[in-house]
Amino acid sequence: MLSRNLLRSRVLGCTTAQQFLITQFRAATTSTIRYQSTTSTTTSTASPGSNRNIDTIADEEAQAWLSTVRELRAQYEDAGIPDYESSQMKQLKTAKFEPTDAQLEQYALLKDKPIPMKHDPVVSHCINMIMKDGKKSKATKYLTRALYIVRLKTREDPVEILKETLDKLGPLMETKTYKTRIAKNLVVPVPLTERQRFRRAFLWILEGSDKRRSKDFSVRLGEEIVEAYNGKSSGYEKRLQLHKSAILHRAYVKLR
Amino acid sequence: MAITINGKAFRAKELVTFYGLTHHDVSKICSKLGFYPAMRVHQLNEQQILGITKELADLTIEADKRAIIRANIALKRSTGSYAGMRHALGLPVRGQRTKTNAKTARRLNRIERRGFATDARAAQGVNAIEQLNQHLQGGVFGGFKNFVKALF
Amino acid sequence: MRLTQALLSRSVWKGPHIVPLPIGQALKTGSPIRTNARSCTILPQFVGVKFQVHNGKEYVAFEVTEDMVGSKLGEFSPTRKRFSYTQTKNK
Amino acid sequence: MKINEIWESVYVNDLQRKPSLINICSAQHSPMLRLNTLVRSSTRSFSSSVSLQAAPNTSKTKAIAKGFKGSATGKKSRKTAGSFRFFEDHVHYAKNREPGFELSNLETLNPTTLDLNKVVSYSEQQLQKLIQAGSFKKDQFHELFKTPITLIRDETSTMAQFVQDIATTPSSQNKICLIGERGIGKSTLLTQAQALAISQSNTIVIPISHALKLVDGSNDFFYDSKLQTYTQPMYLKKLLSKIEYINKELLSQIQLSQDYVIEGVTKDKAATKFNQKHTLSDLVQATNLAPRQRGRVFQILIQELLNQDSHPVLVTVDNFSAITSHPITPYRNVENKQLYVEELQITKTLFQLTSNEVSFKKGGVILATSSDDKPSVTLKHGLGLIAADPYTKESDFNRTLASKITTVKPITVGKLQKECVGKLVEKYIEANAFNKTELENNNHQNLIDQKYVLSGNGNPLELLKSITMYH
Repeated sequence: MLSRNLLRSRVLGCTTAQQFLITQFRAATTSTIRYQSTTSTTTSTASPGSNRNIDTIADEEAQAWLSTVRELRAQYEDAGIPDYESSQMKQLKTAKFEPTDAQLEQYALLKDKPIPMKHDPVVSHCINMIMKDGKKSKATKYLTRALYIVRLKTREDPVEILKETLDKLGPLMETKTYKTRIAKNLVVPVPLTERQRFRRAFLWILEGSDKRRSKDFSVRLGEEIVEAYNGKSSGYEKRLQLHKSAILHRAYVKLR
Repeated sequence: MAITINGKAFRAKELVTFYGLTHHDVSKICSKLGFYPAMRVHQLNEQQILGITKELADLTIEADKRAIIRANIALKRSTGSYAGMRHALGLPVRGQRTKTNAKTARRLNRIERRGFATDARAAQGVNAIEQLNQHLQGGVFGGFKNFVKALF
Repeated sequence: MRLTQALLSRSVWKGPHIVPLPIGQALKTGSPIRTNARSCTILPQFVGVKFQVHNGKEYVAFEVTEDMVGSKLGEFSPTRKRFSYTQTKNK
Repeated sequence: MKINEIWESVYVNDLQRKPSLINICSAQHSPMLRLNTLVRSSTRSFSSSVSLQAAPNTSKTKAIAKGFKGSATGKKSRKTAGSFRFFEDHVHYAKNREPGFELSNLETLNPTTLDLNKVVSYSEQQLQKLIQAGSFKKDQFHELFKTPITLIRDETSTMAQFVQDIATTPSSQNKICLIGERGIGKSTLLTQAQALAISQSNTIVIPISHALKLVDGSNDFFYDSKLQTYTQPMYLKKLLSKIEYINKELLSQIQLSQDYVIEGVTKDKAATKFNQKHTLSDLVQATNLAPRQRGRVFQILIQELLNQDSHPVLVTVDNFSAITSHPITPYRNVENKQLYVEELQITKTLFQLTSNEVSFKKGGVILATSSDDKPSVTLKHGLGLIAADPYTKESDFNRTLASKITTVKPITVGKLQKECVGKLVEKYIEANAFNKTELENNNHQNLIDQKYVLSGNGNPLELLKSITMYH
């Protein structure tokens, strides 16, 4: 009863220190501390309505709360701001990774081995040629499905077949036009690297696949690869054209 | 029906839609005649087509619907209201901007409003049922009926 | 008129927008009602009454007919004039 | 007849099963070829009341099938070449591939010798019936082999035990539902159960291979006022023909318990009478019945099977989750209200079985879920896997349906052991399904370890994808 009177007198007195305690008290009793609350707790404690709340709380409970609050305050004042320059903190900052023996052993074992490639280089080249707008996984799906169709049609390793087809279809020479400043342009046959040959061949295959009937690109592509493997693609004519024109201009070949 | 096309049962862009026929109307007709959702136009028999024409006969579509809309606009004009005036001027009725755009209003808003014609004959006021029959017996329908795809 | 248009524009529970106007008097005397209340809904009682409704500049006069019931007074008093180009300013 | 001609005629004749053609196929070509014939035939055919009344098929049907753009005058112009199918269908179609590899020394699936972790094939008899039942699905990579292979795993023995149980106990005690992640082998286990039941030689199998087809509005329907339900003649035609094909001998052993009169649909078609001298086989095979009477035939069939106790009956439903996920179907009644699944005859019968409203004197029900369907609380709560949340939306949780499957026992299909993966990998190597580089760069154990990881620690579908779809 005494404490309650004490509280009441404090509330009515409304000194700043007392107000703080009461504020803490109220915040704790509502179990949520509203730091950001716009309805300020100090004003509500000062209002006469708040006395009713305090009346309903038992004496011991109020004492317990008050003492805890005092303790917490004292603790906070003693401890101050945490010291980030302490030795423990420094240790954490400067800690270095020390590999174990087993890890070192494994490292030695795998040191000289290259990281395995995700796809065969030719396959990934083809994937990149199919790719539009950077959608690589979609392009990959198209090609793998097409290769599955090739597998079913030939019952052999489709990657091998793809390589063989590209090799068969890819042109050996290409003609390039150089501008001479005199009347005539110079058409020079140039040999192609393997990658260049594969690129031209695969683009022809893509072109041919567009003329097929299925709405599913992977089906069109798969069928076209099989056709090209069997020597029926329209790309062979284009290859022949390139070769013919190269032979026609063979006089201009730069041998050095 | 169906022929409407955007409706559930038969989907065929090229076929006629009837002026004033809503998706809900189509759904109701299909349900009433017991068509299943994935049914296709070429599966309809003579009897079912008759059923559709009968249902359509009870609805206000095409010329009737157009007449109603024209009457409404004429009424607004005759009372001298703002909406009627805007129709007469060929300008938007409901407060849209006129500095730019307003193309739809310029095309459509007039006292004798045409309404969207489904095809030339519809614009000439050919009776809806006649039109349906024409489509079902050869003509446009014959050409397309095999290419009508199921909804799924 | 499509019913929905009148209904959709305003909550049904509110009822029509009613502005106190001297209808009875106007009906008796036949004198026009001069008002600025453009948003007043035309009620069946208004039929036959002459109104002069403000359009921002002047009062436009019209007589309410049966077809007008349900629309607003302002609908019959246009606020804008069609732009017409004139060669000289002095015309 | 050349193969191509057979294909065309099968396809063009509205994909209907023609016994003569089937015989030609089975006599001359591999079982996989037949598989495709029959799978094609399990697609929708316009053979119902509706299509019978519809305009006769002209040669234009052929034009569609072959992808021609025909005009009304019949002039055809071919613009493009090649298959017109999508990937899954293209791969599934025998014309588009060379015959698969035949694995040597494979034993057949036999209930008496079920060695764990062993790859087996189906016997000739099982295969024919399973193909007809539509048990082999499109995305199961069966096209790698000449005939489908399957792995005996832990759950197979559960299935074998189940098939044994149905021979003695009523179906109200034997109801299971296979659940598990995508590609884990639920449908395959269902197929194994069917195969085991078929080899039991007196079990009648009623296979519903794509439950989605029942509720997605792809089949015709009408209200049968005698049966008080909506029946689906087109679907029933396929289902009855499947039942007839799989259980031909068994059905002819069961005589009708009473007389039935099935009315003709029109005046000129007289009513068909069945008496006690007739067997169920006569009923199912009756060709002179109108399509509108199929609902009645199905009802009599189920009724007779419920009454008899000489033959156990196994009902299998694949993609059962389609039904629980779509309890409100796109079908609409005359008032334009959507139909509830229990208003449809076949689904109604299914739920009567699962809720113990009716029960075969000997028999069982196997349901298999599909991970393609929208996940619904209905199924999981019905099987007692999750507690009901009162705030679940009506569209996700149908309490009535859930209460009808509470007595069904869920069986979770788990991932494969590494050992099983090893066994499968061996078979795929044998079938030349691997890339050469992959085989050259890895030793045997290494390969198995890799594939085990890539398959998500033992998911069969992922395993197959990691082998065939990875270059």
